[in-house]
Amino acid sequence: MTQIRTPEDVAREVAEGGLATQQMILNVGPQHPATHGVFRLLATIDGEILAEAEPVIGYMHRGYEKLVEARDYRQITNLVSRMDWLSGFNNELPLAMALETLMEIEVPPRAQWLRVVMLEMNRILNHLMFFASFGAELGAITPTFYAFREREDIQLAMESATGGRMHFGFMRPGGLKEDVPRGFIAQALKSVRQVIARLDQYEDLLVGNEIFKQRTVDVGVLSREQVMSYGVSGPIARGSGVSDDVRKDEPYLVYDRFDFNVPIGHSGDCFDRFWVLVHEVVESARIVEQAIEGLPAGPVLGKVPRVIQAPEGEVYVRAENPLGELGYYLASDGDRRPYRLKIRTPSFNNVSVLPEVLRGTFVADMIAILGSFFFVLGDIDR
Amino acid sequence: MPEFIQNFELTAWWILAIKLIVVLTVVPVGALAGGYALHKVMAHLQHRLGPMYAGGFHGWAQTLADGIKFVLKEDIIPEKADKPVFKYAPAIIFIPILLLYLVIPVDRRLIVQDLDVGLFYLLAVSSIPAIGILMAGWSSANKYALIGALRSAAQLIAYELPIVLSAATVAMLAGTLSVVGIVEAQDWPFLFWPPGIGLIAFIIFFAGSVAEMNLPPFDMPVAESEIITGAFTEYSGMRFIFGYFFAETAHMIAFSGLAVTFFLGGYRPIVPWEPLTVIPGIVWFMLKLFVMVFLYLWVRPTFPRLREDQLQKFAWKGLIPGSLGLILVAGAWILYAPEWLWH
Amino acid sequence: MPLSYVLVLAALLFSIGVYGVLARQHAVLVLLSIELMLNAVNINLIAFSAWLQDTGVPGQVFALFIIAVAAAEVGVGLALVILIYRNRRNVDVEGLSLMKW
Amino acid sequence: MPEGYFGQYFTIAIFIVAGVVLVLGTFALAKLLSPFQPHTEKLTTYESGIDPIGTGWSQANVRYYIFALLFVIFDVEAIFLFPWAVVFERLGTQAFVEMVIFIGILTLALLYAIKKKVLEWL
Amino acid sequence: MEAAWQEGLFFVFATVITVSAIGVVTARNVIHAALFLVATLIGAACIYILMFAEFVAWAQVLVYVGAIVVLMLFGLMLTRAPIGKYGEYDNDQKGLAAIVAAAVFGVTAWVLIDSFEGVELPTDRVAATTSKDVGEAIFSSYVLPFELVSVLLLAALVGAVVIARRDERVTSRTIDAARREKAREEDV
Repeated sequence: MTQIRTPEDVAREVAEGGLATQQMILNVGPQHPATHGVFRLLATIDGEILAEAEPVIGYMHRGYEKLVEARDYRQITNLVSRMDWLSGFNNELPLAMALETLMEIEVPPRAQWLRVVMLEMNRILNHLMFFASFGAELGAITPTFYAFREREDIQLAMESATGGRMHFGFMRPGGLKEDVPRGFIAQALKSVRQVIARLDQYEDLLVGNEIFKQRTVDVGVLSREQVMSYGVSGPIARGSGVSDDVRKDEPYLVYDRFDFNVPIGHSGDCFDRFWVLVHEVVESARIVEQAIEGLPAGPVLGKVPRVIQAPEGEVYVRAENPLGELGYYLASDGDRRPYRLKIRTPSFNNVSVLPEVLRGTFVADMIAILGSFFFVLGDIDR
Repeated sequence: MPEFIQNFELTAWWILAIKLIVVLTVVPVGALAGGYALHKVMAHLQHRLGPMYAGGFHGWAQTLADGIKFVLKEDIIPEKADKPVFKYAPAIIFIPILLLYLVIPVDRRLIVQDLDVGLFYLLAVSSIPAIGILMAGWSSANKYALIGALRSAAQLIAYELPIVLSAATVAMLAGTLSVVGIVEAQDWPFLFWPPGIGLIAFIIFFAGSVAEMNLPPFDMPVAESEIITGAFTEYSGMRFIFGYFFAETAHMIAFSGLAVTFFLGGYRPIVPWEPLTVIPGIVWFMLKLFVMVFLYLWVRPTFPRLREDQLQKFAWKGLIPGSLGLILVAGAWILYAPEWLWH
Repeated sequence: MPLSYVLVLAALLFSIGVYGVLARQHAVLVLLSIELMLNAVNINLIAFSAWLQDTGVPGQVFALFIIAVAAAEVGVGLALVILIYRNRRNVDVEGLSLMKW
Repeated sequence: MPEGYFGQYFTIAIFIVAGVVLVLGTFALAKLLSPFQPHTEKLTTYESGIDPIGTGWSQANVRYYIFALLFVIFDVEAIFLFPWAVVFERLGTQAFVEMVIFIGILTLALLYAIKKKVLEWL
Repeated sequence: MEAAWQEGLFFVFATVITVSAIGVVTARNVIHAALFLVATLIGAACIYILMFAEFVAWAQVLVYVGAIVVLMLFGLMLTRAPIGKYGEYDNDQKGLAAIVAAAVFGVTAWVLIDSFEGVELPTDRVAATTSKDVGEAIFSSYVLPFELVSVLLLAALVGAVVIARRDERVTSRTIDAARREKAREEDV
């Protein structure tokens, strides 16, 4: 792996004449429209071509793994919800699952099914967001508004149940905070069916657009080997033809009861990554439909002690976050707080492969590649 | 009636003054209206409403309010910038665009100045903003601005050629470079006769002008997701408005007017029927102008942008050889097509 | 207006160009000065064309040809400058003594 | 006010002056109305919120030069194309053949550039 | 009346041309020099319009200002302009050059004034030379030079492409040259 140079190193190299071919050092980010936050690429460009690009991260580091050591588990649930701000519910789940494993709590079936509904709706929200931003980065502004139109309906449904629009805080070890209100089912069903019905529009607007294809096909190819060696996961890995989905490989909750496909790309270019993303939206919508149809009755919270206090022991739980595999390694010494909580976030690994993909591409391609590497800054820096 | 109105004589000086007032009002107001149309058309194409509050009725005063805001903005000139060049680059971009309006005939007699070399004048004047953009990008001493300026200038020159060559086709068909002469020489159905030639020239002109104005899919000089605002990254306040927003919308309206004049029969009625010829030419011109402006606005939210090399490839391997071929085809048609096909 | 006014202007422009060619070190600036000289020639041609208007417009046609020649000259000249810059990292015409190198 | 040929250009000159006055007047108006509070931070060069490395006046890419050169060549063609466009109908086949040769030779230039791949980027 | 107009305007443009031409040869910044050249060229175009050559004037704007200057600016951005904002671009023979230039000016001006004494330019023309006149002159009398122009342009392009094309060997040699130069600087 290439060593990350600090700006001072680069400045020294320039001063020493190491870059005598007149390459230019360009900072893309931390305050740049295409980097979704404070992500920085230290790009060495020659005219319009990127000789090298080093991601520089850490501008948003908040020290989650340390913060959680001073908080009890209920607080942590709300804290990790803010880690990847686009998929709060998905972040809360593995933590609850870890606690349930350690404390041996039985989760009632209704809670499990409702969790799936929420998780997949959250996944749709997340994917639509990247659909919007990818279009915007390639200069197509209209997809943004289409995607936000759909997001709004789904968000309204989720808000009616949880009271939150981004950070739901609805998950509890042992189930959910409370049952969904009347009307939620109908609203959720309507919003996801709408997404399925309108997918044709998206296909027409972007996926089928000739200019879009020219900008993305064979651009930023990520090979299977790179996926494997960098631990890339999620839609990016699947775009490269790596069939890797925790929901299928190691079904948790009740994912084994649903009929859904995992879309797989084959060439690993920006187009395939995007194609996988768009098609996952449909699959998630199908899961939501099935889960709502088969929703059992009953309580939504299992038998949970008044004070959540994990017994001594350790557990690693992983789940399929919208962006890839999210894992929590929880070590407990029997206290109300975790002794150590190691978080394996998908975006961190996914971004680490960027220098390999970006080398020798156009500046314009760099933006397409950044857009197709679906990452959330909070998720990288934690 | 007051005496001074009765005694008013329309001397050449008065005509000039009126022309001056009209153009100097039409260009900024047109740019503001174009900006408003841009907001609204784009919003409705994207299932939105667009501005709704400023001024009350459908947010009609939105761009005006924006303009006032920009007048009140601080004019920041970066410390490292080359100050004189930085300051006046927007003027070099905007004034040539203003000059484009002078030779567009709104009606048979309503033209600021008909020139014998009107078409040539238009092309010459519209080639000047490239220098202004290079000035803006270079003087900012900013990497994004420099990349943007180089992209922009390379794009302007690459797409200037298709426009020039398709305009040459128009000049051949009309047999004159005078703009009024070109309108008069067009026969119904303007765009579609001689078959193919007019239409292809129009398409080439349209594609070229979309690129000249930096509209998507050719907007990489100002691609905000790549290089912020390109050459205008460091600009703020009024200089930004003149170099970028005003220039863009004024350019769009001017090129719409040129397209109407060159290809769509200008101020002449769309069909030469008796009742339609009564309607004044200015009405026809404005109608056609609105159609053209809408076309430009329609392109904008529809496409993603191309890449720099794809753009150059499209110009040099597609549009330019195509328009060169078109010139030869048009020449052969004019010289050798049988007489009865012509009229 | 006397013809000699225009001719003197052209002569002045030409000699400014001569000064530039002799006094400048930067190769592109030398090219710019050559442009000044070519323009002086063009002004002369146009002036004579205006004077001898009864004999047609050869002066103007020649001016167009000069513009074309200037374009070619600048194109090749700048290409040379770029090549020299690439190989030597500067474009001082003073240092151009490749044969002696 | 002059008439005829000079009158035409007098009008255009007036409009150039008016354009300059319009632009500079607006700049002056903006200067009157807008605040002026310079600050070192505000006057730094923007580079995504990081202090720029090296200078902003960096070297351009040589490809742009070839594009500009091609443009110059075809622009020169254009100045001969327009006089031709207005007279070739009267001069007939002879002028047409002349232009066919001219365009043909310049197309060779374009073909050469395409063949030498100077229009490609990578 | 007309003549006075013409003469007055001529002096205005002549001043613009002279001042900006001096700017071209004295500017301390290469881009500024190129921009001064733009002013000179536009001033010259105005003179052409004054001399009834409107077609040539606009051709000057189209080709010189719109294309050649852009090419020059690209060329400058490819070479020294980026590295330093201001630099010393004059050599040490400035004084000598000024003397030579003054001598050239003195001799030519004297010869010109002497030979064209009393020749008045016409000022009463109703119309300028039209594009038709120019076209007929080129395509009936000057066909050969016209075709040669295309050959010249072709040759220029071929030459420029051969010279300026990106070539890996040149690039690596460039690095070597830079190293050599650096070493030379260190020796000094």
